[in-house]
Amino acid sequence: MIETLWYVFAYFVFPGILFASAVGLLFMGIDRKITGHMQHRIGPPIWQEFLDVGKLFCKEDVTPAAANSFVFNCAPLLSFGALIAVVLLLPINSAQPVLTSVADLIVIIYLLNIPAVCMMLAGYASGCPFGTIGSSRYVIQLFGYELAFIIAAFAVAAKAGWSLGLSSIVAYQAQNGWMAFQVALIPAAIAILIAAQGKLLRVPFDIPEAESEIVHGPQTEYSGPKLAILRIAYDIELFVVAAVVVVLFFGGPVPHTIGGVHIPGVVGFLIKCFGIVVLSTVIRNIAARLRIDQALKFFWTFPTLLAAISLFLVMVV
Amino acid sequence: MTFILPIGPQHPALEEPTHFRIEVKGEEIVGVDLRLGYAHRGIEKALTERSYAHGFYLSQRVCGICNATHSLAFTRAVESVAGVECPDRARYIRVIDGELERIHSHLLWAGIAAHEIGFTTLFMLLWRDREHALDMRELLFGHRIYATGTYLGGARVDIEQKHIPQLTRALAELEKSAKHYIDVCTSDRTVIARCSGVGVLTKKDARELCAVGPTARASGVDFDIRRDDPYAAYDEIRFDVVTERDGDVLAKVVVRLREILESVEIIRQAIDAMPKGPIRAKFPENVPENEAVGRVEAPRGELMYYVRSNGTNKPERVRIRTPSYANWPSIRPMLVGGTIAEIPIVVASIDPCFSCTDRVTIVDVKTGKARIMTKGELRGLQK
Amino acid sequence: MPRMLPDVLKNLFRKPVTVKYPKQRRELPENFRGKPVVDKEKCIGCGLCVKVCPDGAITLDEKTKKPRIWMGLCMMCGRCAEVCPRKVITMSKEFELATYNKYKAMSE
Amino acid sequence: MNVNEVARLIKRYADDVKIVGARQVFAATDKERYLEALTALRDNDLKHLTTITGADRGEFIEIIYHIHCGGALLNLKLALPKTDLEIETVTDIFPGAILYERDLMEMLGVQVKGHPDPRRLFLPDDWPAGKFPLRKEVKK
Repeated sequence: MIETLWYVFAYFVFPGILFASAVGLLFMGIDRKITGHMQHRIGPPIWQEFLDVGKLFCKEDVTPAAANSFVFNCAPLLSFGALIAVVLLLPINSAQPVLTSVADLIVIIYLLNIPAVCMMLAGYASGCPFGTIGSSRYVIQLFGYELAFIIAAFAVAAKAGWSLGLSSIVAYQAQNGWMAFQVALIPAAIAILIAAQGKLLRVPFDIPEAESEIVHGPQTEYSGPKLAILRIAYDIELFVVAAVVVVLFFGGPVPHTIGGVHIPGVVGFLIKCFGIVVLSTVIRNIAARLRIDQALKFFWTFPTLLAAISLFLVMVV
Repeated sequence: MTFILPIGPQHPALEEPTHFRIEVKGEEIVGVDLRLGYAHRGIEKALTERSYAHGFYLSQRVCGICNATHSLAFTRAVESVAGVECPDRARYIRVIDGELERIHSHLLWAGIAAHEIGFTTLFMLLWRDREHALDMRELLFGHRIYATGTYLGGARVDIEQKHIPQLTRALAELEKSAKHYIDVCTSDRTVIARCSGVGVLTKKDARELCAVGPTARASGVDFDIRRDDPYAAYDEIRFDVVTERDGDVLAKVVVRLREILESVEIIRQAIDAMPKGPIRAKFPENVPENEAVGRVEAPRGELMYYVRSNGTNKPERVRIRTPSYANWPSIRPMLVGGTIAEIPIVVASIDPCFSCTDRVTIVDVKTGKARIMTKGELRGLQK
Repeated sequence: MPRMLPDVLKNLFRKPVTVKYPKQRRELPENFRGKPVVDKEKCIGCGLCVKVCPDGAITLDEKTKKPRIWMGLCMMCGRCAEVCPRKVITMSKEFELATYNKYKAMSE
Repeated sequence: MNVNEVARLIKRYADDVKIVGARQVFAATDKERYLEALTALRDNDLKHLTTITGADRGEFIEIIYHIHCGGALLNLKLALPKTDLEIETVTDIFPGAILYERDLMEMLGVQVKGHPDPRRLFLPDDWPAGKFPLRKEVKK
């Protein structure tokens, strides 16, 4: 009985829905505030995301007539659920994630693709031309960044003694230092950061949601509560992708004791995730949006090559 | 299989309503068809029912951004019809008014272009620097946009000596930021990736399709009314016409930013060489039977007013040909061959000002049926 | 790519140029043309302003022969203030003219 | 080209050539000679047609071709009696005239023969066919 209660608590409160969405919304709020200051303006307050999502929940729930209502309605929920599952698989508090399975790295990579697939389905199901074009661009971009992301992840797994379990990766890093500092894995770290920028649809690669060409891409027809769920899902994805990068490359949740005070692993983990988000914000503010063909060409040459080099170095050396 | 992609009349990329029907094969553009007329207000007809003094204000409202140039063109045509000579000091005030407007119009366009290619930071910073020019217009002429630098027979507001230091400081600020943005746009790899080689207008096309303004100058056509047909005080001011060669969107950005540097230089010379003296000559109530053409270099290109008077205080016929109207035919060679992603930036690259081009009355969006409102009904709505 | 990096990082530590509008306000230059204000006593009822207003926004009150400016039509061009012999109409600094009833927006 | 050269060039094809101000030439021509005049101008590398103005002068409709010639502006006037409003298209000589001729057709009812796509330009689709807004008799 206690076991199930613990899972219910873990799913709904601690690393689950409440914690993840709160942290995600907060990160996005800070990201918007930093973007504001970088553009020499005041920018919205940090809790702006909570206000936006709250407002959207009060709006009327509309499904366009031309849309295929079943797919259109359940796409946001599906992506939200998938992201919460990923949060449970990640070792956030201690080296031991809530749900453990043998090869959870592969499960995570698969689960992280579900929101992308849901967005594509939503775009096609919304029945508006902008949605269709947005989704087709999303498919193309997915092939672009996924390659680099997976190769970099496997390079890390190979380095940590061919184990696909995150807890063993974290344990490996606890002994001999962060993965990012291993000489062989520096190219992979750069590759995964660029791939993360593509996965999160941040500016150099926000082609599926190019507001000046196709309004909001797949999300054009969404409004009210459904859009709120999509927004929360996106913010959680921001936190989750940063968390995956931290777990793979920057040591994951390591409890420290500074000056006698025992700091739980979560705090260190969140700070490192926040660092990745800030880095992504800086990239977002100094680049223009690429065209879809340029983005694909860029993804398949630069980051994939880097990831392949580090994989080769790890395998051979 | 080609399918028609409707862009507009309501679309975030277009700041004003127009409608493109773009024939698309996959992502590649095959055909372009254009439907104007959504913001047409029948101004040419309305101008013939107003006296010159009241018509002056209507000519200011043809375009939301370049209104000093519109009123200057109208004034130039009406003054040559009435045979009125505007005093020297007023000619310099008109130059300052026109050039300040060119600066804020180019910065506004550069910001929109940056937004089209998704570079939000550059958009925000460009519009931050545009405030210097707008503040100066507010300081010198009263309003940020609807300035009173020109009026029939001269200028309405004189430039006091105590504003000059503030003006020179703002000009230095504008010059520094214009230089900085030229350097950014020509060296930032993502901007170059999105702008160079996109929407190319060859010099032959530009000359044949009678393109005007920065759109033509970016393709190497050396055509500028301020030098070819000098008005106000441009004959006493030294400046050179900025041209580029390769005619793509990047060239159009650089041409406009370099023109800002020229404008800053022109204003400095105008301030120094401004003579003392009266700023307005008497404008007669009724104008004798005559016809004349007033041409001015608007921020977007050559702007022409043709005025014919018939002895009364109302013009008999006014023809307005705005620069965007001349640049519309050259959209087709620029767009065909490109991809969907390029449409907004290429359309924005000729800096279209739809309310300039259209002058038709309101389309009733609710019923979708176009209804022509007579002026009486319009007035009724306002009361 | 990082051509804008110095720009962006410098902005982080500079004071933002934007102002929290309703709370703080920008100071307006002195020949700013806001809402025209009519000073009733000095008016001699000559009606010049009615003739010169491009929009026909000014009407003379029947009984008192004093000008009334309807802000629904006025575009604050400042011609009336310029042409008035007794300087009765002056352009104030007020530009926030939002009202619930457009027909009551009279500037007496 | 300065004003006098333009005046001398156009004299062959038009009469009543007068120079107004420092940089403008007004010239009146008729239906037979206006095409050769425009071709001659284009052959002298004057490719920029600023615009085509149409004005309803009561008993006849006056069409003015404004052509930018370097340092001067030539206004070539063409008077058309209201009975036969038929003119030849100039898009083969000045391709930029496409939109101006459509504007002319819909605002004044002048028929331009041989125009590539004579559709409406500004007026809404259900504008009554016979009514031309810039004609004198259309008051409001």
